[in-house]
Parts: sequence; structure tokens; C-alpha cells
Amino acid sequence: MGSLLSYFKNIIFGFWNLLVGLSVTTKYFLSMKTNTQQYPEEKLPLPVRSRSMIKLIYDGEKDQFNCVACMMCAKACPNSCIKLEGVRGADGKRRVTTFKLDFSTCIFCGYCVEACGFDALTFVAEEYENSVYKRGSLLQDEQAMKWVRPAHLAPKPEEEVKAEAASTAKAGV
Amino acid sequence: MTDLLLSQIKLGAESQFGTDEYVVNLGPQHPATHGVLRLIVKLDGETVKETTPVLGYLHRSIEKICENRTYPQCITYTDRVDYVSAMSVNLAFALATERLMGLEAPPRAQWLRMIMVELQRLASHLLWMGAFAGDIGALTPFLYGLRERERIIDLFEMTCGQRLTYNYIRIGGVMIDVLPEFVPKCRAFLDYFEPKIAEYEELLTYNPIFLERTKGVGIISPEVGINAGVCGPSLRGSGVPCDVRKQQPYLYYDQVKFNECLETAGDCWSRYRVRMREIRESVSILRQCLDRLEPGPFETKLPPVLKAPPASEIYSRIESSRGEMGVYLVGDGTIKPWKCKFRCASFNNTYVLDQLTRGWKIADIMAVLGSLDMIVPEVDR
Amino acid sequence: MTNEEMKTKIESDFKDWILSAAVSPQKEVIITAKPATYLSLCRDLRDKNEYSFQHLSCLTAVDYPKENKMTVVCHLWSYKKCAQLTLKVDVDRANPRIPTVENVWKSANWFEREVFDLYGIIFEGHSDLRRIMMPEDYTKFPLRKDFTDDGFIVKPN
Amino acid sequence: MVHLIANLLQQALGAVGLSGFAFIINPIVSAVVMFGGISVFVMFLVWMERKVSAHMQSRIGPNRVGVFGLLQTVADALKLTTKEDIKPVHRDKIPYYIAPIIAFVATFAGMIVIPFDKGVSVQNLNIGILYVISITSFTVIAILSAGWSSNNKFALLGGFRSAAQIVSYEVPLVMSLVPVIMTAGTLNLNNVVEYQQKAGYWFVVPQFIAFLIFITSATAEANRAPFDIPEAESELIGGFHTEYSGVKFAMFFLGEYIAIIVSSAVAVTVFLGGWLPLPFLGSLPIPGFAWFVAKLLFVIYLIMAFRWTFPRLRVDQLMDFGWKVLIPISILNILITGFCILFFGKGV
Repeated sequence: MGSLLSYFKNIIFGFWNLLVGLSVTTKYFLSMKTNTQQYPEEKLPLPVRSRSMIKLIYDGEKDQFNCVACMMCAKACPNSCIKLEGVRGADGKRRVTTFKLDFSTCIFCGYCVEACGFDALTFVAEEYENSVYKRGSLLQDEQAMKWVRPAHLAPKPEEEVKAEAASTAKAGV
Repeated sequence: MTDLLLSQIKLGAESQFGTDEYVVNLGPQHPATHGVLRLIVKLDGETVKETTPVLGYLHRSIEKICENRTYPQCITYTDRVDYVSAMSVNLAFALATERLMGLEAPPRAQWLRMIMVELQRLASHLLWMGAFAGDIGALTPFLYGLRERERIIDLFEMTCGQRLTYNYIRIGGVMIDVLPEFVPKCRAFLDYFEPKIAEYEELLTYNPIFLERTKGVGIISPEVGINAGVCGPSLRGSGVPCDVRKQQPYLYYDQVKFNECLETAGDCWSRYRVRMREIRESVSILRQCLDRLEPGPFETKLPPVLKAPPASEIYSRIESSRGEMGVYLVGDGTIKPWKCKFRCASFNNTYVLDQLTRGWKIADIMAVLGSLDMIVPEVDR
Repeated sequence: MTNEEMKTKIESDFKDWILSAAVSPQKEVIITAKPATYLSLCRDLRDKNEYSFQHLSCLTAVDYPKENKMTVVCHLWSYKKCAQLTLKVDVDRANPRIPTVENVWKSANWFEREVFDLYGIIFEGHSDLRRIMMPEDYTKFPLRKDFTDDGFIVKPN
Repeated sequence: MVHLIANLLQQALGAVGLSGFAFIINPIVSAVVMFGGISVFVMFLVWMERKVSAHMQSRIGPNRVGVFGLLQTVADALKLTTKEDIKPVHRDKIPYYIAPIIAFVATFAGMIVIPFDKGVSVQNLNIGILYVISITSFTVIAILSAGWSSNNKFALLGGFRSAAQIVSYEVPLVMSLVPVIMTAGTLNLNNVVEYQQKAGYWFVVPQFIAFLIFITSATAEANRAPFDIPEAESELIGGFHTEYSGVKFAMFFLGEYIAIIVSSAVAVTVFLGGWLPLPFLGSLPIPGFAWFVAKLLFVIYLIMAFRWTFPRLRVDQLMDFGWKVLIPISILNILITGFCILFFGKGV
């Protein structure tokens, strides 16, 4: 008798839990809430830190790249995908002549950007549509990577950065 | 007449129609093998006689690559060891290197690391839950899991700029300090996330079909589990306290309160329960970490060139999302590790698959495989 | 049991079976076993109640071409004592042979297959010593330091 | 509607003096009309399934082709017809080609006795229920021969599973209908609905358990999740239709959906009062056909919700469930109904 009772109990318990599961999906079905982003039409703003595409910063005023060909990025790269050359210019400072970055082996680790001490390399968050039809076009040179920094992204002066850090420290985050 | 027929059939079975094993190749391309794992399954009808995993389809020789990279450069490759839980592997390598070189990260970095790793554990367990349910045939939890995982990944992207291979936890600290809005956003996520856990449980935990499929299936006994090197949630489902966070505390895990989730049955359902409870525990750890996060430096000053002491070695373990993650480093006084070995939980967990599935049905292979939470890149490296 | 205590205890318990025992600067107990007694040492470390290293956390090998040796390294963990132990055993580089510990810890099965695959160390008595990562018809051992192959590029700079 | 068209056609034929051919022309016309209607309805159902599953999973679902993505299925069907027909080399030719046809025809033939409205059905068979059940179980032959002939291990396993499954779920399916037949005293689907109209209640009320059993076994008969073990994606990849592509796959697909329609239609007719309006809404000027479709969609929604909520059963558990739960309960149900008829002179 006990086993018969547990047989029916099991069936009823199981049936109830099936209903509970159904209620969850039905709730979502009726709520019609969706989390999909319709990509080409809707584009999400990317965080500023997004490692989308590496660009070589071009100084429009001085009409030259910021890069001085110090080779720090090439050394930091785990895959040796950066090749660059530079010459000493008329003002006595080294300037980059060729800069080649092979994006087919780049893993976007960010070491080159971190290693750069001359504000010459940067990640640009908006340029994330990087697929190409030919593998060869992933080998980009300094012209392809040329990027003029818009005014609103200009680096803040050092004092301002320090003040900001102090204020966040005070806020306790 | 019937006797004659029967005798003929018997005769036939003995003479001409010998029965044979039915060998089926599950994978390397198969909807349920979580990547490119190949299983050679010998069947007797529907019953599994033997399962032989064939590895190596995703072998990228990460250990050899690491021998040719400097210590910081290796971290970019640790992302690829287990790309579902890249932060954990980052952490494992960074901690090993720090211990090898006698470095110490500042407190803020440690708390940040803990936050990131626990968030990663949530993300990984959510993906696991979806994949496990998918293996068993319920497709909806997968989407629910991904929906919440997406928010975690957004937090990561906001912090370090990548969504899958972060390269965030570095030797001597973290890559960059979190943005000021990270903490409130993280809290908001936790508030949003907690009621969702109950929803997953409503969908799965006591669903009679789910119970049928997972209860009593693929039982790992504690002795067999320990001896076969099973680790992490899969072993905790058998009732063995094996959490590295408790046994050999790293970071500040000795300063936060959390329970080690243990179940006793050792079947797929226990492993499922352990992971679901771990999700709740992770949420509570995260809240404590966020409370205790204090301003300060996020990285130590490193020497310009990181060199390991000559003839030094370290074996450092952490609890990654999948279980015990060990990194064995041998330093030879240069900037590159002489030997780098990743001890991955999935590797050992996959090993027991054969023992667990013998005598069960073909559908149980998927349930057991799913419940072990194996990730092929971690197995093959 | 601190590391120093464990080191002295192991030294006294197994003094004929080990070549050396030390606590490394990284605070790990490292013992080097004699190849002849390696298997019985493993068995005792697992079974003796004061050690009970039931968990073979990791088994791998390191290649030292200069010293003409390869070292098989086992990392043991004791769930009961919460203690870690590194067990090393040297093998000859020209003829790398060592008994298997598969019968002590089942998990050694795949670890040793991996070491065989990548280092070419033969584990005598292993039940299933096949290549595990590399293709079955591959002839070289990639993690040896003198490994070269057609497609293999050592990273420049 | 079918009859209307057929009648019109008959008059037209009579006008040109060919009324003798009506017995040939009539079925052809009905078949064409049915085929067209059902195809469109299946396309709608595929779209509906995708939308239902999408919204259950907080997604959007198809929304590119046509309004709300309604034409997505048309596009998919077009794509399927233009696809290369990949055939395994060592297939068993005749069963391989026949299987999709049987799968389609067997389920489609079940449609002809379904009364869509009062008196509107292609054939008003007096053994309607028996006919539907027996003709739809032909699919097992299709699936078995598909599994056998495609020379694929997964397909063969799927075929075997399907044979076991359909044979064992046939029993509770029939048994769940028996109490209704006993009470109504007819096998004619039209008369069953008329009985419900006369009695003033739908059979779902007294025979709720039978309704549940019917829905469950109908889901299993149609190879739908959670009983989709013959094509269990995560185990057998595609099961019996692993090796089918293009139009042949489309026919299997069509067959599966028609099976859902047929079994839901039987459920609606037998348990939910067919074309009868909802209680207290009988005065609304809504044709019976619309009521029928509305109820049909509700039942189909239930079956879809099962699929997108529940995990899949294992093959032995499936058998257990059929033989140890559904059949005993349906037998008990028959017994109780029998006693009630005996003592109270009518059904429960």
C-alpha cells in the first residue's frame, strides 16, 4: 500500500513540478521581454577601454606620428607581430618610417599599447568591424593605422588626473 | 515449425551471424561534446560497453609556447587555456609567478582579483548550467544562462576591454584599476541576478524528467574520485571537501565567509546541486569583496625585467571554476620559464568518463559529460 | 605539520629510499626519490596514515639537456593533512624509463600518457601507453628542449 | 469549405455533363485544397514555434522576412527545395526514397476525418477515431526505414528508438480515447462533438486525466521533445533524418508538424468540444471553424511549451513512463468510467 501511495505521490509531485517549470517559460512568453540587440541596426556603445583596434596616433598639428620607433611595443608583443623602423629626423628626434602590424597574429592583449611611453599607440573602441576578405589585408601599415585623436579624447593634463584620483579615493570606491 | 525456426535462428547466431560491438564515433564534430572531444563508444544496443576519449584535436602546445615567452607574455596565453574561465587561469599563472619571484600584490589588487575570479565563476557556471541542460535536452536554460552571463561579460569589458580573453590579472597586480562606476554596477548586477537563480532552479532542479535523467547516473564514489584525480565541484558532489579556497587559501579567501558546498550522492544531480549552490556562495563572496574593496594602488612596482631565481620551482594551485587549477613553473634565472605546466581540472575529470558511463545508456554519456563540466581547450591545452 | 617537520619526518622514514629532501625557498617540500624505490615510496606516501597523499595533483616532467637527465615530477596533495609534496625522480635522457605509478593513483594514467607523448619517457607497466595529444604516427617529442620540426618557429627577439 | 468547393465543382461538372466523374474529381479537389491549407498552416506553425520559443527565451525570433518574419518559413522552404540533395552512397535505395513520402502521407491522411466545423470534413467516417490512430502510426514504418536505409549508425539507432517508442505509446493513446468512446458511444468524430454539445460539457472536464494522457502520448507519437529520442539532437545528432537533406528533409519536417496538427485536432475534437464555442460565449458571431482553430492553436502551444521547457527522457525511462505510468492510469481511468456508466448510466 505504501508503495502504491508513493507511486501516486511521485506522479503528482512530478506533475506539479512540470507545471512550475511551464509557468516560468510561460511567464517569459507572455512578458515578451527580449534581450536581443539587432546588430547592424542597433549598435551598442562600446566601453572606452574596449580593445577593438590598435591605431597609430597621428598628430595633425605637427603633421607627424607620435611614434619615435623606440621598439618597446615590438619587444612587448608576445607574438612578434609588430615590425617597425625609424630614422632620426632633422630636429634630432627619431620618427617612425614604417610600422607594420600583422593583425592575423595579433591577439589584442594590449601589451604594445601599455608599453608605449610616447602616447603613440592606442585602442580605438569604435572600430570593431575588422573582418576582411583576404588574409593579406590584415597586415596593416602606418597609413592604414593612422588615426587622428578627436579633441574630446585628448589626454588630460597630469594635475587633473591626480585630482580625479584623489576625489575617487575620498569617495571610497 | 516454430521449433524449427528457433533452431535455425540459434544455429544462425552461432554460425553466420555473430553479434558484434556497435562502435559509434561521438565527435570530434558532435552537437553535445562541448567542442572537439572525440569519444569512441562501443555499444551493445543502447548500452555503453566502453567509452574511449580521444584527445588532442585542440592541442595548441601552450606549454611549449610559454617556454618561449617572457613571464608577462605567458599570461596572454593562459587566457586561451580555459577560455570560458580565463580570469581563473590568469590568476593561477600570476600567483605562481609571484610566489616564484617573491612578489606580493597590494590589497586592492587582491580584492579586485577576487571579484573578477568570482564573477568569472558565476559566468562559467551559468554557461555550464545551460550547456548541461542542453545536453539533457532542455534548450531554454541555455539562453537564460547566457542572458545573465552577458551582463557579467559587460562588466569585464567595461573594466579591461575584452569579453573573453582578458589578460587582466597580471603579475604583481591587475592590468588597470576598475572604473568608479564598476562597484555600483556590480552591486546592481548581483541584485538583479539573485532572483534569477531561483528561476533556474524552478526550471530544472525538481523537474521530474531532469531528476530521472540525473539522479543515480554516473556515480563517482569518493575513493574512486580522489584516486582518479577528479577535483572541484565534481568531487564535492561526492562529499569530499576539496575546495582549494578552503584547503590552501590564496588571495583573501581566508578573510571572507563562505561555505564549501558538499553533496553526498556523487551523481550528476549532486554535481548540479553543488554548482548551483556555488553560484549562491559566489554571490555572497562577491558582496563581501565589494564591501571590503578599499582604495589603494592596484599593482606593485615590478623590476624592469622579470627574472625568476635560478633553479627555482613552484607548484601553485587555485580553485578555478572547474576545479583545481595548478601551475607548475620552473625558473632558470632568465626571463622565460624553463618549464610551464598547466594542471587542468577538465583533464582529470574527463579521465573518469569511461568508468562512469560503462553499463549506462548512450544518452547518459551526454548527461555525465555535461555534469563533469569539461572544456576541451583545457583538456588539450 | 609544518614543511620543516614534514621534511625531517620523510627524511627519517624513508632515508634509504630518497636521495634528498629539502624545503625550497618557495616553501615547498621537495624530495628526490631513487628510481629503484620510486614505486614503493609512492605507495607508502599514499597509504601511510601520517602522510595519506591520496591525491596526485599533477605529474609532469622537466627536461635538463645539460645535465643529461629528465626529471619526472609528481605533485601530491593530502586532503587529510592539507599538505603538499613535490616528489621528483630523475631518468636518463638517452634511455628514459621509469615504473608507472598508475596502480597507485589512477589519475597517473593520462598524466603519464601525456608525459610519454611530449617527453618520450617510457612508463614501464603502463596499461595504455599511447600518444594522447599528438597524432598517433608522430615520431618526435615536442617538449624536449632539443625539439625541432618543419613548422616549428622559435619566437624571434 | 471543402464541401462547398466540391459542391460547386460538382455542379460545374454536371453542367458540362461530366457528373459521372465526380467520384474522381471530388477527392482530388479535396486533397489539393487540404494540402494547400495544411501547408500554409504548417508554415504558420513553424513560424509560431520559432516565435514562441524565442519569447520564452527572451529572444525576438524571426523578424526579417515579411511582417513579423511571417514569410521566414517560406524562405526556408524555398531554400530547402533549392539545396543540393546529398545522398549517402551505400544507402538502401527504395526505402531511402519511400521513407519521407510515407512520413508525409501517413500523417497527412489523418487529416481527412477531422471535422473543422459542423459537418465540414473531407470524409465523415463512422470509425474516424480508429482511422486516425491507425493511419498516423504508419510513420513508424517511415522512420524505421529511413533509419535503416541511410546507412548511418546514428540514424539506425534513431530508427530503433522510434519503433520502440511509437509502438509503446500507441497503447496509452488509444486507451485514453476509450473512456470517451464508451461515454459517447461512437467512433465518429462528428458525433463525438455533437454528443458534447448535447451533454452540455466538454470531455476535458470529466476526463481530464485522459486528456493529459492523450496529450502526452500524442507528443510522443509526433516525436516531439521531451519524447524526441529518435532524433535526440545531443545524442544522435539528427537521428533518423541525419542523412536526409533538401526536399526529403522538408517532407519529414512537414510530416512532423502535420502529426502535431492531427493529434492536436483529435484532442480538440474529442476533449475540447471541436467547433463548439467557449462556454458563455456561444452568442458571439464567431464561426465554428474559428473556434476550432483557436482551440487547436492552444493545444499546439501546449505541445510547444513542453518542448521548450522540459529536458529529454532517456530511452528506457521513456518506456518506463509509457508502460508503468500512462498505461496503468489509463486502464484505471477506463475502469472507473465503466463503473460510472454502469451505475449512473452516463460518463463521469
